[in-house]
Amino acid sequence: MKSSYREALRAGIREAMLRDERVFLMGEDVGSYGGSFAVSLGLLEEFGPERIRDTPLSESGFVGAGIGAALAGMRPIVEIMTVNFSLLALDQIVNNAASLLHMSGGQFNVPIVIRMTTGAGRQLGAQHSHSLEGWFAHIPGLRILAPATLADARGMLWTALEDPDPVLIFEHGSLYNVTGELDDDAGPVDIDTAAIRRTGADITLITYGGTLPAVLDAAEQLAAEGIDAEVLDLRTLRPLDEAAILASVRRTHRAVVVDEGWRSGSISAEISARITENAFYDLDAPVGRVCSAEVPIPYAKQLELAALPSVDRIVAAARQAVSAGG
Amino acid sequence: MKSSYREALRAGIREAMLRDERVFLMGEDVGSYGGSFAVSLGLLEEFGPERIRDTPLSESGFVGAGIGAALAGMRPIVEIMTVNFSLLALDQIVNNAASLLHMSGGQFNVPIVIRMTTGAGRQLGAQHSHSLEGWFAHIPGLRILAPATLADARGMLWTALEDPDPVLIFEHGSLYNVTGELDDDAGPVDIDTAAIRRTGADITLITYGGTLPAVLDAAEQLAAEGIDAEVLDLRTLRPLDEAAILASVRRTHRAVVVDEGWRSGSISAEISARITENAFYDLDAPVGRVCSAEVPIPYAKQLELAALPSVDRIVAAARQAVSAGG
Amino acid sequence: MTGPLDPPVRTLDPAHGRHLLLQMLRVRRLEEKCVELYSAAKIRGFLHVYIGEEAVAAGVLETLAPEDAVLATYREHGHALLRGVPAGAILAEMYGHVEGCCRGRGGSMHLFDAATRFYGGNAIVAGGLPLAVGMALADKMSGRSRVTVCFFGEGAVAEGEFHESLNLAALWQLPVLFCCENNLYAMGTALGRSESQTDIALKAAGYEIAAWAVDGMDVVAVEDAARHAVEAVRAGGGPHFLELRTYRFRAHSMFDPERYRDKAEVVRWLERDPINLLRAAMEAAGQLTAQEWEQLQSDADAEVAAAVDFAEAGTPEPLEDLTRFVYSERAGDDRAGAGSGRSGP
Amino acid sequence: MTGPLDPPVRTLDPAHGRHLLLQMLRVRRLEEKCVELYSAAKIRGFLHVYIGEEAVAAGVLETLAPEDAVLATYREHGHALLRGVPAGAILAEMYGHVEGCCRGRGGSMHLFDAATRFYGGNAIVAGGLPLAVGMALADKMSGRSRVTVCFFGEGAVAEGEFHESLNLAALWQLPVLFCCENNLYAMGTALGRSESQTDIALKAAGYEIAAWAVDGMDVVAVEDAARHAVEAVRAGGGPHFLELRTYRFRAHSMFDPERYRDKAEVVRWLERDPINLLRAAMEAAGQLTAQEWEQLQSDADAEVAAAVDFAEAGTPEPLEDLTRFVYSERAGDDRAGAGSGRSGP
Ligand SMILES: Cc1ncc(C[n+]2csc(CCOP(=O)(O)OP(=O)(O)O)c2C)c(N)n1
Ligand SMILES: Cc1ncc(C[n+]2csc(CCOP(=O)(O)OP(=O)(O)O)c2C)c(N)n1
Ligand SMILES: [Mg+2]
Ligand SMILES: [Mg+2]
Repeated sequence: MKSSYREALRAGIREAMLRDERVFLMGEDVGSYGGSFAVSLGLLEEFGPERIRDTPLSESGFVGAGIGAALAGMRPIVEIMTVNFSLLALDQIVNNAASLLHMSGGQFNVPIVIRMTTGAGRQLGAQHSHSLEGWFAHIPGLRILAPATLADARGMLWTALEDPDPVLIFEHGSLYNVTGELDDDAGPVDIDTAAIRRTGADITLITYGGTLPAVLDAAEQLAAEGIDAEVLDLRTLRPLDEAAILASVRRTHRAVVVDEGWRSGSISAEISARITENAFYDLDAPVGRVCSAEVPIPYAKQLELAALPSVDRIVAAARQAVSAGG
Repeated sequence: MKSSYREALRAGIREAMLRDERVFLMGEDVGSYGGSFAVSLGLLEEFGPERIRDTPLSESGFVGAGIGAALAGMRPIVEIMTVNFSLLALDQIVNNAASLLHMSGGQFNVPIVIRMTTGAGRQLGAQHSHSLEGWFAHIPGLRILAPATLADARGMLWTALEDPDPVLIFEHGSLYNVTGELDDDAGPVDIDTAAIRRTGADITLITYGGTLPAVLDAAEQLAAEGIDAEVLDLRTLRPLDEAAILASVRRTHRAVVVDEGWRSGSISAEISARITENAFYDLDAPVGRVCSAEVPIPYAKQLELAALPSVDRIVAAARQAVSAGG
Repeated sequence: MTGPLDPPVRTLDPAHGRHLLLQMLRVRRLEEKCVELYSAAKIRGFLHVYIGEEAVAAGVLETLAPEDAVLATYREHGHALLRGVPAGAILAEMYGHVEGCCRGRGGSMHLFDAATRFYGGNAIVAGGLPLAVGMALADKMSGRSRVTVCFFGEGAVAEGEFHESLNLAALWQLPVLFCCENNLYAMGTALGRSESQTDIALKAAGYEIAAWAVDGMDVVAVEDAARHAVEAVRAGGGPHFLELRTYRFRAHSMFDPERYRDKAEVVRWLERDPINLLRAAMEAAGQLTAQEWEQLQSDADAEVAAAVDFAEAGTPEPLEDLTRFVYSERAGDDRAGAGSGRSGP
Repeated sequence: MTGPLDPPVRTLDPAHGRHLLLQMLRVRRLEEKCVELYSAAKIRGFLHVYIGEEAVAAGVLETLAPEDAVLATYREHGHALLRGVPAGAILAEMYGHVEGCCRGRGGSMHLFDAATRFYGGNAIVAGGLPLAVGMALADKMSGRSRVTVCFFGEGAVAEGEFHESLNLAALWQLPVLFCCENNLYAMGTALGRSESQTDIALKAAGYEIAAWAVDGMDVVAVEDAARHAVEAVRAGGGPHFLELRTYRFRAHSMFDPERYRDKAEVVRWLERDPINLLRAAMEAAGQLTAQEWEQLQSDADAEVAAAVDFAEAGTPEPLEDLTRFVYSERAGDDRAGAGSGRSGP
């Protein structure tokens, strides 16, 4: 069936609500507004205001309340409108959600799912264009997901809800309107493994979420130049599927990591470091990175585009890796 | 003269207060309590409650107020008691302090200095043992300092206050009681460059802040084994002194990065990635990392020690790098 | 709750009345143009217009001196304009042009202007309140008798930063005026679904801050209340708080299908259009001729038209300058440009 | 501010009086032992004792049912003990032993116990309030008539999380009881230097929450007020708030030189020692013999002594288990241990 990314997400939420009465959705404007990005449109009518729960503007309060509800047996899906506002809830996420199980010696796990929109590219300016999922991936105790495809948008939620620990799902704002075919029986998917979206022999392009489309385009363009790129979609940023990364790089001997975070301290750095640590002698060239420029994302279109990873920059980095060294 | 790290910090604050009447210190219990770690002890008596300003428990509020005061011409030093509570102020730090200059097209810079205690090692448990300075170093617009020596504790503050942009200073809790000799004329120091704390030819050990003492001990131990280690103290985590890092590694051909952050997504990953990107063909072994175990830091002594970088782990990593490869 | 002690002075000087009318019209026309330009894809990103709420900014900003400071939200075009930022610089900013008041880096939600002490433009709800507190603290510590005015929506009241800011301002008796633009909705969330206590002025009074509610559709009432409050703040009377009861006539932003409110409710509020109210009152009092009204309108139209021309003629910032203004440019830097990298005056 | 409608019942059943006395003594002795053990370096990290404030936890916890939930701060040994966590498990936790209630991972500031629904132990000021709101939300959504009780200091009142939590609880009429332990200081910061409005109960009432202030040194008054509040909450009366006026007799933590308060002030408050107050009242009423008092003391001493023995005999967790409990152990895991990784009942 034909579906948009947005509809796929909605179908995932709907299914979860139907399957398990402990599940509810809570966040700013998820209800009568229909969701700021219309993901939850229609769900209020179907499930009512108790389970599709509009909250006041108080990110720390309602994220913390979600954690509390999870502690007390519910399975909350908390929507933070965008990652930009998650900074207001970080104390609850880091000091409570991620820490309670360990601090309590294994007694209190926190089965919460927190969804948020991430990313730039829509001329929203510095305060509305953060890509912080790689940053969140630094925190032990959290699981970080980044669905890049319709099937993942549809299927990751239920698996996340079944996870006994806190899961954060980052939905890139530029994906909501992407449409395509979704299997009629699409359902839960695993959240443990990376996926090869294109096989290739010459170089591994590693990415996730909002940059997957550009990386696939770049791979096409490289193919036209005779460079056969493998595209690995990480899907989960914490824990990383290190085995999949290393297996691919050991085949191709070259890698470029692409992500929309600011370069310094990005998840790309972690991936580069891990590859070097574990596959140094398999590498024919240093691992490349294509990330965002280290600026608060500007509003002006040409500046914003110049700040973000582009097909051209990905192609150039891949070319350089292939031409370098052995 | 003999000084503790704590006294050196206090001398720096005192000097700044005397030099520039726009400078004031603000934070929880900096005044009548004498500072939670006694850094500001005695300053209330000397400068009065306007300039040594106790705040209520409201991290977002008073950090934001510091940013506002900086915008309006003051030179505030804001103390966040510990890095753990800075999570409550992240919105102000990231979305305002780090972004205002760029968003305003260069009109409004934010000359604030934010100091905080960081680090583990004192059995304070998960919520009081974060090491997040490397994480903060991901944010463009911020400058991140980590004084590891008495001279830096004494001298970085004034230079930071002269910087037109927001500067965060991370003081490792285990350093406050360290004592040693401080030059009588110790004063402002540069905050742009890394410092070689020990020269060596066989390997570069890269670190900063609270782990510098352990790295120096490790270097001594390695020397006894015939391994001549260079110790590079980063001093500033953003922007990184990449030139100093690369210059040393190009001499020694091997490197191990040591920091107390959780390994995945640590600043060590960034340093490893940069070395690989820029000095791949100079390396005789993959860059090693010694970081904290990826757990919320436990209270129990033996578990906490096992979680943190230790002299033994540093020595082992250095040995491995030296024995590996060419 | 403290209110003005004297009854508001309702005798309006006709020239001043026409001035207020013009101020509101200038905002209205600029906002209408923004909507048009958004539809024409000249403006991008998120766009939030102030149509219906003009009396609030017009009334309050009327009472400020040049040395005062103003902070607002992402719905701040009107505040910027009435504070004195040229309409051309505002529109050029939304075009993303270097002639914009932030060289195109800020966009609709982030207008800033050092010359008029307009400190934004903040797209984080309640994010400007702590800044305002700090600016007022700086003024107090420096012994200056300036006022800092901070605008925000009633949705911000639920945020922790609201609470922390009001407490700090009251505790330290800072010269700040909080202006809550209560337009009854935060996106789709009605006030009664976001606050257990919906009387916002009462809530503010709970911090021991002088606070009162004002008809935000009556520009004269707003100006009176603001003048009273600003004078008190300037005289060292500590923080003050105005709840300005208003309504937005348009959607929250250009993406809002307005499912959450009745058409009928909107229609009822349209009857209290602040421009129409003042116009009708002045006409009834014989203070506004048809010709004067025409003139006001054409003045406003002309300003907006000129602003569009200015914005259209603007230029994009070259890509080499992308990384400017992440850090301040130092004395030695050989880069040209508006950014002096100096704060405050 | 709403208060109990009926005058508190002051006729005390002697057996119940002795029980309350014992409860307070148990906490007092445990805390005294903690201080001693800290000096002997058996306990490390930060240690905050509850000496002087015992009537608060004793009075409130008396009124709860097993299915209720309790959250507290880093000053929570007494709450844990009176909620039913064995003293041995508490002390073993502070020794960092695997027999501790959190296997030694939590320490003094992070006591947790699933069996008694004791949800910590939170070292972030105000960090527990949103959790309490969420737990109450879960109860309400599930149609359970449980009460969630959340303790916190008056210092927490200035935090944004306090504001957001009270608003959510009131807006959604959740079954939560907020207990503010107003001991007049947040570390070295006196209430008057942290709050523009120092009447905390009034502040809470501003959220449309039933709130009243209670003498926190009078355990009977605390119990009466708490019983009234807990019953109202359980009956669906929405959130309630108690401000418990108390004082800490000791320093904030083991590192506090107490520069910020007068010895004389402390002495004045020592005269209102909650244990002495109840003891004197009961003795005056002929409800407590010298022998009974001796017995209570020796019971408390014996419990603590046994707890010390238990803790001393404990064992450190092996290093291989360092990374356990970062994520839950799944069914297939072959690891043994207390952590079931299951939440709630
Ligand atoms: C902290 C934060 N949370 C959420 C948002 C998304 N958001 C933007 S405007 C808005 C509604 C704000 O309502 P109000 O404060 O009443 O101002 P109004 O738009 O009515 O002028 C929301 C939820 C945001 N910008 N910041
Ligand atoms: C968010 C946060 N900021 C600062 C601290 C440091 N701190 C620990 S206890 C405390 C004082 C709290 O006072 P209060 O809430 O009155 O509780 P009390 O200690 O008096 O019981 C402070 C400032 C903290 N733990 N959390
Ligand atoms: Mg509103
Ligand atoms: Mg207190």
